[in-house]
Amino acid sequence: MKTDDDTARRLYRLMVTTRALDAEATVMQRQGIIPGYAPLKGQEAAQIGSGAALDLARDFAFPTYREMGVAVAMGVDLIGYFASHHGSWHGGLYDPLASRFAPINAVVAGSVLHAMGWAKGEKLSHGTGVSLAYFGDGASSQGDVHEAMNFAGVDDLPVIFFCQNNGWAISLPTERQVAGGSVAARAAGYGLAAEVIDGNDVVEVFEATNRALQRARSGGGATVIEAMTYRVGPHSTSDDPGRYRSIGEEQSWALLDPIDRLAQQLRAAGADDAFFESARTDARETVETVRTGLVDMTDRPLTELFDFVFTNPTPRLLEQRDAYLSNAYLSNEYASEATHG
Amino acid sequence: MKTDDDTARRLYRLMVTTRALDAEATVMQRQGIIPGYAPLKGQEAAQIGSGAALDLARDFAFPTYREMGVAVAMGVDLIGYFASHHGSWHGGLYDPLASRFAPINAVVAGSVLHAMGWAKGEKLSHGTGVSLAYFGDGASSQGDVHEAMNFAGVDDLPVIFFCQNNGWAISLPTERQVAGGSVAARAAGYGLAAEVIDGNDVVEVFEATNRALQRARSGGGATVIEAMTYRVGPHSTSDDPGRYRSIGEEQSWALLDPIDRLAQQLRAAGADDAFFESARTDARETVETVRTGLVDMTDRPLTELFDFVFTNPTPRLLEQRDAYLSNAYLSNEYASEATHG
Amino acid sequence: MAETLSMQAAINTALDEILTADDRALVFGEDVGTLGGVFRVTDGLAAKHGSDRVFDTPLAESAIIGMSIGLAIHGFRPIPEIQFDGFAYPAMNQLITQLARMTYRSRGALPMPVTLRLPSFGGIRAPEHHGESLEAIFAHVPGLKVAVPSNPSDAYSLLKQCVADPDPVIFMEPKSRYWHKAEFGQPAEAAARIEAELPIGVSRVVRPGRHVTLVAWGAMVARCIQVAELAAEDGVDVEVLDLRWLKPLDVAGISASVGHTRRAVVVHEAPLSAGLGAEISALITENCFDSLRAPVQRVAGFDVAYPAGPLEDHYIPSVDRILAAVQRTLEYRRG
Amino acid sequence: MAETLSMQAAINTALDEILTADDRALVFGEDVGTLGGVFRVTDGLAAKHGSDRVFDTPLAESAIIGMSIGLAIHGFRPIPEIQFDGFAYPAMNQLITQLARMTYRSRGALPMPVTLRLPSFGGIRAPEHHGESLEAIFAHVPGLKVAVPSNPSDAYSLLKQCVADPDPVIFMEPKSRYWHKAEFGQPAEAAARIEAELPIGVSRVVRPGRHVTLVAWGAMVARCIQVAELAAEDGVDVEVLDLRWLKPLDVAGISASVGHTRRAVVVHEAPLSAGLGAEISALITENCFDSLRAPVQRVAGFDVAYPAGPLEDHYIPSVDRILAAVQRTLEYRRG
Ligand SMILES: Cc1ncc(C[n+]2csc(CCOP(=O)(O)OP(=O)(O)O)c2C)c(N)n1
Ligand SMILES: Cc1ncc(C[n+]2csc(CCOP(=O)(O)OP(=O)(O)O)c2C)c(N)n1
Ligand SMILES: [Mg+2]
Ligand SMILES: [Mg+2]
Repeated sequence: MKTDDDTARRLYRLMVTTRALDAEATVMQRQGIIPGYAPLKGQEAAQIGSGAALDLARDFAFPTYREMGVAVAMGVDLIGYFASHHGSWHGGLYDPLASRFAPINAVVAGSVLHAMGWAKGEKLSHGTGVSLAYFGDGASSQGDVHEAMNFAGVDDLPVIFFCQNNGWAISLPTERQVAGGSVAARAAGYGLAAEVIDGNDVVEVFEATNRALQRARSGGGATVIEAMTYRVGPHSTSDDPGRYRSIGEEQSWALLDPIDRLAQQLRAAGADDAFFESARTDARETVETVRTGLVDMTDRPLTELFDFVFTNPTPRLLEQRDAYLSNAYLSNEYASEATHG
Repeated sequence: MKTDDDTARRLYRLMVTTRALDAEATVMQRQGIIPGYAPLKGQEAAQIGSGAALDLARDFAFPTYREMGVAVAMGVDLIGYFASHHGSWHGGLYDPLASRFAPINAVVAGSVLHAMGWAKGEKLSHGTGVSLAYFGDGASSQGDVHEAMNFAGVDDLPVIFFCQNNGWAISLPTERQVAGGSVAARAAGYGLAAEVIDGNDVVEVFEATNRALQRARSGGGATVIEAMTYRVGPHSTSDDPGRYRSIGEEQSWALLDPIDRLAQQLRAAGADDAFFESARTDARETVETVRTGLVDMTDRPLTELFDFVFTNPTPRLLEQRDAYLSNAYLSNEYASEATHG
Repeated sequence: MAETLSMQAAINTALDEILTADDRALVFGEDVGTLGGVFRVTDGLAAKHGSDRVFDTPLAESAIIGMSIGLAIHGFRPIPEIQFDGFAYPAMNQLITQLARMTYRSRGALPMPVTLRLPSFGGIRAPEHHGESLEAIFAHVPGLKVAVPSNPSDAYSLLKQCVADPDPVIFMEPKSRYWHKAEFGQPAEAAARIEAELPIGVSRVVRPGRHVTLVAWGAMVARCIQVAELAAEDGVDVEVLDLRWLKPLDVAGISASVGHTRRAVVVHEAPLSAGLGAEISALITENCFDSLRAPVQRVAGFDVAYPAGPLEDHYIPSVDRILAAVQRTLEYRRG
Repeated sequence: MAETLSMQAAINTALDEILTADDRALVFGEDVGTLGGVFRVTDGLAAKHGSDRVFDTPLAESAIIGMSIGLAIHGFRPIPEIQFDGFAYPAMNQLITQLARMTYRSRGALPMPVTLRLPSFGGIRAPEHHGESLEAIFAHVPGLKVAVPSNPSDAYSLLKQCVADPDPVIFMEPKSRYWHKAEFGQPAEAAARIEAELPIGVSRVVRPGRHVTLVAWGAMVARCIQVAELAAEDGVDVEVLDLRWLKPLDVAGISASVGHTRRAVVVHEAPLSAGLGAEISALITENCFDSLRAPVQRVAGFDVAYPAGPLEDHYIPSVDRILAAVQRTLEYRRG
């Protein structure tokens, strides 16, 4: 691999942490600590390889609702990230500007245009930053993705359209979703560069992302990367994949597990037990921190129901807020929180 | 040419009629007979070649607002067609079902999905009909076009995506509109067949459309045809192309005039003055009929403001209608029309 | 005789019967086929009626509605689903400029018997965009009709009426009520009864009362009944009107009710400003000005983005907020 | 001192000054660059400020708004145009689920100082979809503000306020008034005057009166003044309120006016049902119940698709229909 050993080890650690957090999230859902979650198991390489390639000093990522691994790779505050699944705040409680990681977005394909717009801003500012839009095979059917690619092509914008083709959009398999069979094949129609990569090979993902970043930074415009991967778990904790796909299919992908694969390579390159043990330990620590953070997480103060609708709120909204907060039928707890919060 | 001589003559006559009507429409606009019009001069071959290839017993066309030539080719009631430009009725006064020609649609790309849906219906009905969606280079930027192509590709639907690339979308030239430079090049990304054709060669358009029809009828799915042509006139009677393009460009396209080109071929193949004279005479007759129809066209009766909103109207709408029609401040003329109409 | 059934099952039954009775009817959308829908509302229909009649589409709401229009032009009777309220927005152009206007544009030549099933409203602690109330937008659009059931029997019969109607209807399913079971007559009986008694656009007094009318739809109907029961303990006799149709609105039914109670409170989940409560309030004032003893009160969602779980109960009109509004109308004295 | 200017020129002047004063401001949309817009509102701006500041986009409204959001995240102050009211629908998803919510979703970290210029309303005998009134939809969406000028001076100053505001605003330009000239102070003076006197959300009494309040916006303001002049001949003294802002609504201003006239008629072009007139009627009743001498009347477009030219004058509230409504409020007697 061209990627140096240190980097590979870093990617490995990030993947292990992501896998552990992902598993824990499902546990927390079962335990009632968080109401729902969209597992990414199997997609760690696609997310870590791309997210870790970004330069936090100048790039910007636009996630969907399944990019926890990217958040890990980019060093996003993870308790803040999980706050969204915790139901505390749609979009999460981390700072999207400081993190260079836009708020979690549940509208499929909704944020792809934002990445394009950010790239337009970067180009107008003569910067060398790049935006990276995450989207799924299902999202590729939305008109917004097409419009974003076309705008990016017309203006040679520094944006990476990063499709995690994980085989499924809830119950619809890719072959019923993506006419022609490949999202990356769409790129040529817009004059964009494209790569179809093994999304379960984190080094390949990392290097492809770096190539695309390089292209964009040097004025070469946008790239579509289609990372072929697989959503090993259910669409979300309320989904039942048994209704639409076979155990056999799921098991065949288990053989391609991105973490096992890199582990073998690292071992061959000399990583010892201590390294693997320390990766596991670190992961366990992160999991504990996040878990504790979520268990301790309190509901947002009631004022926040009203606080962020506008930067300059309307009088009517302030009236609604004041009337509600001063209402006798609110528990004292809330009322005092509202006053003090 | 493979197309037989009779067909070529038929296409020629249709083009001449279209050209004459188109010119007259601008005259009528200047004379205040119709408030506005979108000229198609220069695009006669693209419109006639495609429209004339359709089988009115089983196919269905979905026009935009500039397909007067297609209406001519398909034998649509032309006074009814022009009623839309006359301002009598958005969508026209012809019967869209009997004409196999959907109502005129002013939302750019809006009807492309309808053609796809109609094709889905045809496939579910095990028919051999084909739908043909007209759209422009500008429309190709809309997400709806992408969604339609993707759906058509996933289901192998019998639909033709017929793009008249006329170089301009109002003031935006194709190179600033279509990333990658070609709408047809998008087809591969959806696994669709595609042809880029000389849209000013009516025989080529006719034959390409026939090939695509054949493909669709025999289960081969959708085709994207990109007919390269040029909008010789303004975008509409209220547009001023001098603000965004040069006379030189306009003149260079005049040399590629589709009617002149076919005329030369027909002459070479033996057509005599009498033929050309009779084409002109027929065109003049059609123009006269349409002109007279439009001059005589009265406004729609006032009841029609309310009549077609629903098939089963709501009580409130009927109340609004009755209250308004019975109102003293309506002129007697209207009131009586409303009662009798 | 009367078994109980959930609304989810009642809608499933209606769809099954519609597909059996009319071979032009089609059910489609995201995940409605093999999976049977994320709420299992279409469970079993693809297996029974085949994938030509009940099918999954790619993930594109604009295309789902645009395809419905093309299918209707071809003569089909499409019953598309959009998976959640918040994902109807990408389809707005096709819904408003196309579906709602094709009948008008074609002067009746192309009727649009399309029923869009839209799981709607909040109350299930869902992620962003999964708890929205779009009725004010739909009701404002000429050419669209809007129906909202509050219970399984109505869900069954309203859906059948919507599909039978030649006009496009948005059928908003209150997802927080999907799993609530209620009495449900034999389908055939229910259908016959409802069709005889309640034509399109007619509301139902679900609890008669003398002192104040609560106007509601969807999940708010059950909440208003709760309010009525609590108010009854204080001797306040609340009438609850289940609108069932938001377009056409039952102006006569609303006016009749408020005409005798002389006080009204409208309750809805959507944000207050320019919500449908405004229309109903305006209508009541226009029609019952003389009898009204207090200004019509509105209890609605606040003018904020639909919030995450823990704040949801503060957003949706609570029993307390509705009771307080009832109280305000009763205590109102011209000053 | 006071020259006259058309609204089209006033908006052009405001944009020019905004682009000069703030290098983060960008003007873009379909045909706004080289052509200067189909109404020439952006005429000359690309030539003067360069194609990095004023540029044409491909033909995709969803992308225009989505791009604005990305630009705002980057720190720009986007002033996109959508060419006509009826073509805002393809952008609804980006407007409602994204632009309107990004501030909320990001807890204020990503303010959205986006002003969408939207040539709006009817009255110009245009083709289908070129004469629509979407204010009720926008006003219902938490996170959006809505402004509508009725004259050149207001167009100038309102637009500047909108662009300066950190929140997304839909700036609806009444296209039938683009070419109407009116008095226009020196820009600088006008700006100073307006900013001092009329903050965001404040309406203006454009004609004081004692007997009935007409509430209007956009092109309907001029029509209401006509009505007032005609009514004056019969001794009826009509007050005309130009709302200017549809969100925030000037509840205090409306209530004050109706509080003293005790009668109100709301006038708008959009269809009646669930139109913004309903909200205003409801608000008036809620705030002025005791003083009201007649139910608030609404004069609006009918509940029909916006019609073709010759029927347009029947659709848009006419002087006669407004006068009749004024008459109804004056003649109203409790029965
Ligand atoms: C516009 C929109 N439509 C529908 C949904 C409901 N939905 C959530 S996830 C999903 C499938 C997405 O599939 P894909 O893009 O492949 O991403 P993945 O879930 O596989 O990561 C659907 C249909 C949505 N969130 N947004
Ligand atoms: C959705 C939408 N956006 C904007 C417009 C305004 N508009 C009318 S025609 C046009 C240009 C269309 O260009 P193209 O698709 O190339 O067709 P042409 O006019 O060249 O035939 C525009 C922007 C519209 N009608 N519909
Ligand atoms: Mg997927
Ligand atoms: Mg064009």
